[in-house]
Amino acid sequence: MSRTIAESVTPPGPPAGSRLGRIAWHWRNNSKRELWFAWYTTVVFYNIFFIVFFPVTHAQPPPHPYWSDAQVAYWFNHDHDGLIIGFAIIFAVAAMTAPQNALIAYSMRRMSVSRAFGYSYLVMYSLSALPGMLLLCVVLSVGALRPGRDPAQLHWLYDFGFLSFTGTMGIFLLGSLVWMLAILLDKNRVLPKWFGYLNLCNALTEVVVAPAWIFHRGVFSWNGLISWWINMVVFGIYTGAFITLLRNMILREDFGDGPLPDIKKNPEATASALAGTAQ
Amino acid sequence: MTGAAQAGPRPGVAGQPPGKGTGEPATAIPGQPDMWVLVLFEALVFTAYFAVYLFHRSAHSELFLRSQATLNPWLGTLDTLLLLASSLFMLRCVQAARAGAFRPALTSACITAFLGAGFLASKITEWVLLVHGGHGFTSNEFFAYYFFLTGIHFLHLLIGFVVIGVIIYQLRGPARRSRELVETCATYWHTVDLLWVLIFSLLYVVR
Amino acid sequence: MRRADGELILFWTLPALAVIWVSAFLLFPGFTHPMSPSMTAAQVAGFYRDPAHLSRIRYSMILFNWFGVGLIPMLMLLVMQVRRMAHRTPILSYCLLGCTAGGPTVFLFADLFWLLAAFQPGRDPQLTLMFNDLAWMTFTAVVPFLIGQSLILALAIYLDRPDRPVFRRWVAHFNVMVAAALVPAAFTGLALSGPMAWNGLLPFWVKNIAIAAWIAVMSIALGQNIYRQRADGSDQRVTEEAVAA
Amino acid sequence: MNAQAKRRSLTTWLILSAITLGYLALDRSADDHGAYRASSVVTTTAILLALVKARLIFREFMQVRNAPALLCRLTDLWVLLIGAVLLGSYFTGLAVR
Repeated sequence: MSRTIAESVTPPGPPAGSRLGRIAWHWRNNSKRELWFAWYTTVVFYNIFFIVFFPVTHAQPPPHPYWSDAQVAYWFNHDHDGLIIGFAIIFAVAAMTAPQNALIAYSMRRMSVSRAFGYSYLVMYSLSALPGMLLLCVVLSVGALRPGRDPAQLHWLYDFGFLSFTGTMGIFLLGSLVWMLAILLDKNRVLPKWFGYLNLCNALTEVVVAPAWIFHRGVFSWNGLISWWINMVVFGIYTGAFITLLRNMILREDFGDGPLPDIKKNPEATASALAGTAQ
Repeated sequence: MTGAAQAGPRPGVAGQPPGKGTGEPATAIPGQPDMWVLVLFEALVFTAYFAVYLFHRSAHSELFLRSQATLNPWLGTLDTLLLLASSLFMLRCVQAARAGAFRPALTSACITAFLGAGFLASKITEWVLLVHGGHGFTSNEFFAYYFFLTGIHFLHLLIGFVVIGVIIYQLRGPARRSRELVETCATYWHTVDLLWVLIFSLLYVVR
Repeated sequence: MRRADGELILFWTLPALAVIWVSAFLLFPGFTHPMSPSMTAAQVAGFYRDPAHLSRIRYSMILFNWFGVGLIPMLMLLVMQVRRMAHRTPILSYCLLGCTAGGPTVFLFADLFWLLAAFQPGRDPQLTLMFNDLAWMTFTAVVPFLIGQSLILALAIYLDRPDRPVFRRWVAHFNVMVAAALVPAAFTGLALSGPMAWNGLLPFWVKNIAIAAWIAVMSIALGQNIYRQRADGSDQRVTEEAVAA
Repeated sequence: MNAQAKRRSLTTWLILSAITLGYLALDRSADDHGAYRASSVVTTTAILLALVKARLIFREFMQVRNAPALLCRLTDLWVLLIGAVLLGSYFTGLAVR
C-alpha cells in the first residue's frame, strides 16, 4: 500500500454545504474512507441483526428447548412470515460481517504484534458466520417453508438451528482470546488495555454457553438465565465497547507504524483527524 | 504484556496522602488501573450468577439441602485456607518486588503457585469423589450449580497460573522486572481468591 | 525482489474448473429442469429413487464439491489484485478474504445435503424432502458472500487511483449489477411457485446466469490484468510491497 | 521488606483463616443430628461473613486501602451491592416458594 498518495490532493477540510455534499467530499478525499466504510458497515449490520433476530423473527430471545413437537410446529407456523422475510434479509446482508472482521483484523495489524494475530482472527471470524448465524437462518427458513411438515422433523430442524447458533461459541471464545493477547502485547496503544481484559470476560462467558448442549431446561439451557441472558448482557457491553473504541482508533489513525496519537481536543484538529489529513 | 511497562507515570500518584506509615508507597492503584475493569466486571457477572443460584436455592431448599449434605465441608475449608495462604504469599511477592528483593519475590511467587496447585488437586479430588458417588453435573439442580460455579472458578484459577507465569518471567529477567505488571497479575490472583471465598460460603455453608 | 510467480498457473486452472462446472451442472437432473419446491414428498423421493437419476445426482454433486473449493485460487488472485490497488489500508482485501472463506463453505453444505438425500434413497420420503429442501435453500438463498464479494470488489475499484486503475471502471459497474441480480435469490423462501420460487425466474435463472457471467467476465478481466502486470513488472513491485506491508 | 507491612498481612491472613474455620462451627449449628436444615440465620451470617472476608481481601491483599478514593468507593459499593443482591434473592426465593 502506498502511504503518500492522498496527502498531496487533500483539500484542507470538508465543505460546509449540505450533508450530501459533505458525504461526497469524504468519499473522494477522506484518506480514512476505507476504515470509515468498515466502521459504518459494522454499526448498520448490528442494527439490522438486532431488528431481524429480535422483533422480526423472534429467534432471539430463543424459545424454549423443552417444547414438544406440537409446540415447535405451532411456533414455526405462528412466526412463518417473520422467519422467512427476516432471514431473507440476513441472507442478503450477512457479508456485512466481513468489513467488521476486516476492521478488527486491521486494528491488530496496526499493533506492534505479529501479523499472525490479525490473520488468525480474520479466518476464525470469516468462518464463524456459518455456524454462528447462517446455519440457524437456513434450517429455520426450511422449517418455516412447509407448514405441513412432520412435527418431529420440524423439531429436529429447531434443535439443529438453535444448537448451532448457541453451541458453537468456540470461535468467539478463541477469537476473543487472540484479540486480548494482541491488545495486551501491543505497544502502539491502539486499543486500551482494559478492553484487552474485557475480551477475557467475554471469552469466559462463551464458555458458560457450553451447557446448552446438555440441559433442556433451567438456567443453563439455550435460553436460560445464565447461558443466555447474562451472556447477552456481557456481549452487548462488549460489542458497544469495541464499536466505540474502533471509532476512536480510526480517529487517531495516522497511518504510521509507531504509537497511535491521542485524539486532539480542538475542533479543527478533530476535523482533520476525521479526514486523516494530519500527518 | 510487556507493553504496559512503558506506560509512564501512573495516575493517582501525585497529590494523595501517604500510605498510612506502613512503609508502602503513597496512594496508587496497584498495577494497571485497566485490570480493575476486569475485577469489577467479573465481580458483577458473578454477582448475577450468585443471585440466580440463591434465588433457585431458597425456592427449592429441600433438594438443595439434601444434595448439599453430600459435600465435604472439610475439603471446602481446606480449599479456602489454601487459596487464602496463596494470596498471602502473592502479597509477599508484591511487597518484596517493590522493595527490590527479587529473589524472595520469586520464591513467594513459586509458593503461591504451589498452593494454587494444591487447590487444584483438592478440587479435582472432590469432583472425582462426587462423580463416583453418583453426583454429576446433570444429577440435579444443586449439582448443576455446584459444578458450574466450581468449574468456572477452576477456569479462572487456570488462567491464574498463566498470570503467575508472567510474574515469574518478569522477576527472572533483570531487564524486565516491571513492578506494575507484577502488581497487575497479583490483583488478578487475589480476585480468584475473592471469588472462591464467596463461592465457598454460598455452596457449602448457606442453608 | 520477490516475483509473483505462479499466478498464471493458478489462473489457467480456470478452464479445467469450467469443464467440471458445466459438466456437473448438465449432469445433475435437478438443474436441467429445475426441481419445483411444490413437488410433494413422494415426488421428491421418486426423483431420488429413479435409477436413471441416482447416479447422475451422485456424480454431479461429487464434481460440484471439487468446483466449489477449486474456485478459491481464482478468488485469491482477485484478492491480490485488490492488494495492488492504490488503497491506504488492506481493509478491502481483508473483506474479500473473509467472503472467500465463507462462500465455498456454504456451497459445500448444499452439496452435502444433496448427497445425503441421494445416499439412502429408500429413506422415508419426508426425510428425503427435508434434505432436498435444505440443499435447495442453502444453494439458492445463502448468497451473502457472493453479494459481498461483488460489492467489495466494486468498492475497491471505485476507490482505486483513477489515472492508473488496476481494473477499469466498467468492471465495478458490472459487479454492482451482479450483486443486484443476486439479491432476489435471498428471498426465495417467500414462494413455492412462480418467479420467486427456487426454480423460478429470479432465484434460479437470473441468479445462476449472473454467477456464470461473473465468473466468465472476472476471469477475462483478471487474465488481462495478470498478463499486463507481468509485462510491465508491476506485479513484482506491488507484491513485494504487499509482503513487506 | 518492611516488617510492619509483613506483620499486617500476616494478621489479615490469620483473621481470614479464623473466619473460614468459624464457618465449620456455623455449619454444625444449623444441623439436626447430621441432617441439614434450612436456616435464614445461618445463611445471613454466612453471607455477611463472606462479605467481611471479601472486603478484607480488597483492602489488605489487593491494597485498595492505599488506592485513590474512587477505587475504595467502587469496591465498597460492590460489597454493598452484592450483599443486597444476595440477601434479596435469597429472601425473594423464600417468599415465592
